[in-house]
Amino acid sequence: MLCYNDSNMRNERLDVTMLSEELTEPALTVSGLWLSYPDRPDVLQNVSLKVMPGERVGLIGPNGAGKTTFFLGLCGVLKPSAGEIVVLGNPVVNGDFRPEVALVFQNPDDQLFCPSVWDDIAFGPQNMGLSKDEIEVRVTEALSVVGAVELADRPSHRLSEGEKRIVSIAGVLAMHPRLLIYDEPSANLDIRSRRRLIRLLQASKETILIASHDLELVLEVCNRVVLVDKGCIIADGDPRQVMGDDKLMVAHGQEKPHSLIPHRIPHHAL
Amino acid sequence: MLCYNDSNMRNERLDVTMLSEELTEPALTVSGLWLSYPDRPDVLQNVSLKVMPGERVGLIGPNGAGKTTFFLGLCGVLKPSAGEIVVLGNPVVNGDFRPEVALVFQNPDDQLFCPSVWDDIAFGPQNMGLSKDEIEVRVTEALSVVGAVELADRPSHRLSEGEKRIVSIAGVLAMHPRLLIYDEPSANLDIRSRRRLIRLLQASKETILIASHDLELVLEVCNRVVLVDKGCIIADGDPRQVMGDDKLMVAHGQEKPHSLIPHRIPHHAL
Amino acid sequence: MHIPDGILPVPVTAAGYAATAAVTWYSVRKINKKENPRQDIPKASILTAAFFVVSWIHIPVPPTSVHLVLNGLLGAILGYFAFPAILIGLFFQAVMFQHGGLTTLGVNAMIMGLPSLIAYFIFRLRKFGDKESRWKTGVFGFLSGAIALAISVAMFLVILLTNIPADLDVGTERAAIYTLAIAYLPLIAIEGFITSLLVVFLQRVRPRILDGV
Amino acid sequence: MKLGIVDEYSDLGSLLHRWEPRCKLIGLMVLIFAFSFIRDLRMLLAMVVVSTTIYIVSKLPVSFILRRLRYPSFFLLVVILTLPFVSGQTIIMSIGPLDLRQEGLIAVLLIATRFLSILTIGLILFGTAPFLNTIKAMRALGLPAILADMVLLSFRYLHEIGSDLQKMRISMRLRGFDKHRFSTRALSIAAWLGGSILVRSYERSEWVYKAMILRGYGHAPPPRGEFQIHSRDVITLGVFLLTAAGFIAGDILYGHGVDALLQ
Ligand SMILES: Nc1ncnc2c1ncn2[C@@H]1O[C@H](COP(=O)(O)OP(=O)(O)OP(=O)(O)O)[C@@H](O)[C@H]1O
Ligand SMILES: Nc1ncnc2c1ncn2[C@@H]1O[C@H](COP(=O)(O)OP(=O)(O)OP(=O)(O)O)[C@@H](O)[C@H]1O
Ligand SMILES: [Mg+2]
Ligand SMILES: [Mg+2]
Repeated sequence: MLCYNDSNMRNERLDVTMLSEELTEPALTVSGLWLSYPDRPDVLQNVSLKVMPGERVGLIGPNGAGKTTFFLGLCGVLKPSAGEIVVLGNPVVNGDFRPEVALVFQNPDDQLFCPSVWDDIAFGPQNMGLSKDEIEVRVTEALSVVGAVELADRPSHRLSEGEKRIVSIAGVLAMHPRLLIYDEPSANLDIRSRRRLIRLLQASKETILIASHDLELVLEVCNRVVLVDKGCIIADGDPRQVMGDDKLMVAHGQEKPHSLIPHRIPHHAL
Repeated sequence: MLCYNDSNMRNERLDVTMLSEELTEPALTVSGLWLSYPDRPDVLQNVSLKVMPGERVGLIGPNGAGKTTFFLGLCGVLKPSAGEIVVLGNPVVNGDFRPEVALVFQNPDDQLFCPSVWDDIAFGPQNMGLSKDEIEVRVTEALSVVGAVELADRPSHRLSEGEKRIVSIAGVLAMHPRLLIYDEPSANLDIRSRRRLIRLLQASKETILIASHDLELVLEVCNRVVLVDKGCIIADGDPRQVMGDDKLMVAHGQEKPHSLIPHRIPHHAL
Repeated sequence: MHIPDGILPVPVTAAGYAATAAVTWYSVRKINKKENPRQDIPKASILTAAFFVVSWIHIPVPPTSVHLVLNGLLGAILGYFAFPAILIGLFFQAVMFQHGGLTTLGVNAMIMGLPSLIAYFIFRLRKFGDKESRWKTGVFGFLSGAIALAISVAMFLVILLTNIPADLDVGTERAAIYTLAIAYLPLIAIEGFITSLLVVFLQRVRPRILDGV
Repeated sequence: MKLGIVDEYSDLGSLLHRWEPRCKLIGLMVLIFAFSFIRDLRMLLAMVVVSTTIYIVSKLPVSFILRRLRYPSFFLLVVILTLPFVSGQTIIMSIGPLDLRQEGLIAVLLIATRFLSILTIGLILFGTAPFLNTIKAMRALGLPAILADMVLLSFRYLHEIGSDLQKMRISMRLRGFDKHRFSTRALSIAAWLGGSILVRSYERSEWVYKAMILRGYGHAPPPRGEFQIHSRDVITLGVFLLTAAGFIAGDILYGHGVDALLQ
């Protein structure tokens, strides 16, 4: 009886654990990751990171810190020299096609490789083997999420910089990714397009990683920030805490964002 | 006697006027300028602007406002459909080479095409027909002004984004321009390189025009700001005044810079 | 140096299309034999566009200016992708600029593309013997650029002048071919010289490009 | 360099615009080849009538074709100025040292008419549908996948790279480079400029490849069934094929006008 009871209880406990583990299974687990280029070893050194579903993580750090390299590793484009990457429960295998992980490149021109907007957004769904109708639905839906339905028939090379950015995001959204990685999303945008992008990021429900030098954007969008320098994680925590730490920021080539600095100059607004 | 005296006085007065006119001759006078592209008329409409020597003017405005177009007009690349541009006392003639006017492109790759940094910086002076020694002097001097002497022998194509920017600036500085025009100088720079650029801009003695979406940079560098939208000048004045005007800024797709906004969030700095 | 529509008789243009189809088939087969043929497609395509653009650069040769043909360099860099690349370039040229022609696409592709493949084999020779030096790259760059253009010029003149609807007498024809060929000599020299400067530049700045697609 | 945009009037909605792209491609290409076959002077006249009629039906504005004649007219001028004086034996008249020959004149007439007619049909072919649709039609007709991918990708980046070159040229000019002056330095700089474009494009291609595989490049066969053929498309195709056959037959049956003259 006791034995039975015990086992019963154990089972229950086990179930609960499993359930809670299911619920809190990390969206991304990186452990002991080392990444290199053929002509440049150890760009990323022993990086470990765990991101929970729904988190919005900002990656900050100077040029050459290894942010883009890290992202390429996460997507399986770059083969790690050591370490493991697990995305949504499945290890990332170099060269596999994982539509649930999407990377938005720094330069939208690299990503908009199809000659027309519609083709470009349909490219991912087509390769996922969806039917014609499903593709149609996905494209329309992705375009309406980013608010660019009217661009569908335009040739990619005649879009403005801000439109290109928006369309390249729609192109990955159409694959219904669950982990979305943005590399410098606000580069080259004017203020209006940047604001539109921030709204889009704030409204999105996916787990998000953003590398950016635009610290104000990180502050507005992310609920966690990771500071990287020379291929190592230097700090990891609450954006206000990390980016408010003047000494830390300056030591790694950053600056405290203006909105965290006391307002000294009187302003002349209405 | 009276007559003589009078004329003498007049002469004196005249001299003074001439002297003061000499001193305050504008570096740039644009009057009633209209610019068009073959397939897009009236990108710039009846723009007039006067910039005094030593002024640092920031040009702000949304994508497509016509900032780059304006700059191409100033350099004589684009032929005005109407209006006149006078730079340093001489009217700009379409197609003329004016070494005293220099344009730094938004994308440094557009400016760097020589096999080494040295060649790239020597390109302008060579075209000016300077002697070998003079060229040597100019290149070394330009490199030391921007603090990049150690880059001289590197291939330009393998520099980091920040280094490329610095080298492309050195490339135009070597021609000893007196009017320097920067198109989006801080695009794609990390925070450290941006800070370095701001220092460089603050220290420079030339008359400067900067188009930028980086309003904090404009605020730190410029002593005058011009807001452009849809090819017209909307506002022109003190940076704090213009950029602090919330209503005006938002109406033209801008945002008040963070450093002009009262600090509401408690900060966690040391 | 493209033959326009309307000059060549149908048997010649048809033969051009047939030969082009054969060489394209052969190139595609060679490409598909590679370990990862897909990896090279973006590279080859974007470089195709780049070559097309680079051929717009005008070189001042008093009293006029010439533009580069670049089929030698294209072969040296793109290897078996060179022929499809040239075919695509000619197609764009015919459709966008009405330069060349639709019926003569096959003939023109042979005129430009075959020498380009020859240039590929010439440029590969630089790897033989002792270590690859900048000097050696330059020499083989010159050879591939100049020889490719020379063969193209020869093919162009022979095909054009032997197929004009009205007969020229043999003497006039030969004289014309020789005169025009001599007129092309400086262009061939310039093409070779610039190709050699260009490959040396690439070797210095981004040697990977020269290792082929 | 401004790229010749050939599909700026692709939305006019004429009979030719509505024609299914694969049928249009076959029909017009066959007609083009039939035109290049013609040697008979009477057939030349018919050719002009037919191509003009099709152009009118296509609703393309006259300015569209006129603007595109600038480059080819240079070629025509060369032909007109040389052939009549060097080709053939029958001398019609002598202008100073030059002999105007009949065979040459007829050859010029032949070449120029065929050239202009083919050019017209070619412009109609590529001007009455978005360029991309025409490429897709080629793919659907069996253009090898590698070639189709290459055409689409290089078309996409042609504009980017073209504007790269344009900006680099402006930046050179602003630093005093005179592109009209010949020197060995000018040759080096041309080579460097070309090399830089290649390097930039090469780097771009590496990023593009990454972006493509991340969206599953190569995981699905190219799309099928993009176009739908209706019976009126087939009927139109039939009309065009018959016209082409008519031209060839006409030329073979009666076509000794020029040949006889050239004998
Ligand atoms: N393809 C490559 N081959 C060799 N080295 C590379 C390559 N790409 C990047 N590197 C090097 O790896 C390091 C990390 O680069 P990475 O692009 O990841 O930095 P980053 O943090 O994304 O910088 P940025 O803010 O400029 O985007 C740099 O030193 C860079 O020079
Ligand atoms: N070469 C061109 N041909 C035709 N139109 C052009 C060309 N270049 C720019 N335009 C158009 O002219 C307008 C002004 O463009 P411009 O590049 O001057 O804007 P901008 O203020 O510099 O914008 P950004 O902040 O994006 O740099 C835009 O509507 C643009 O589409
Ligand atoms: Mg990066
Ligand atoms: Mg601009």
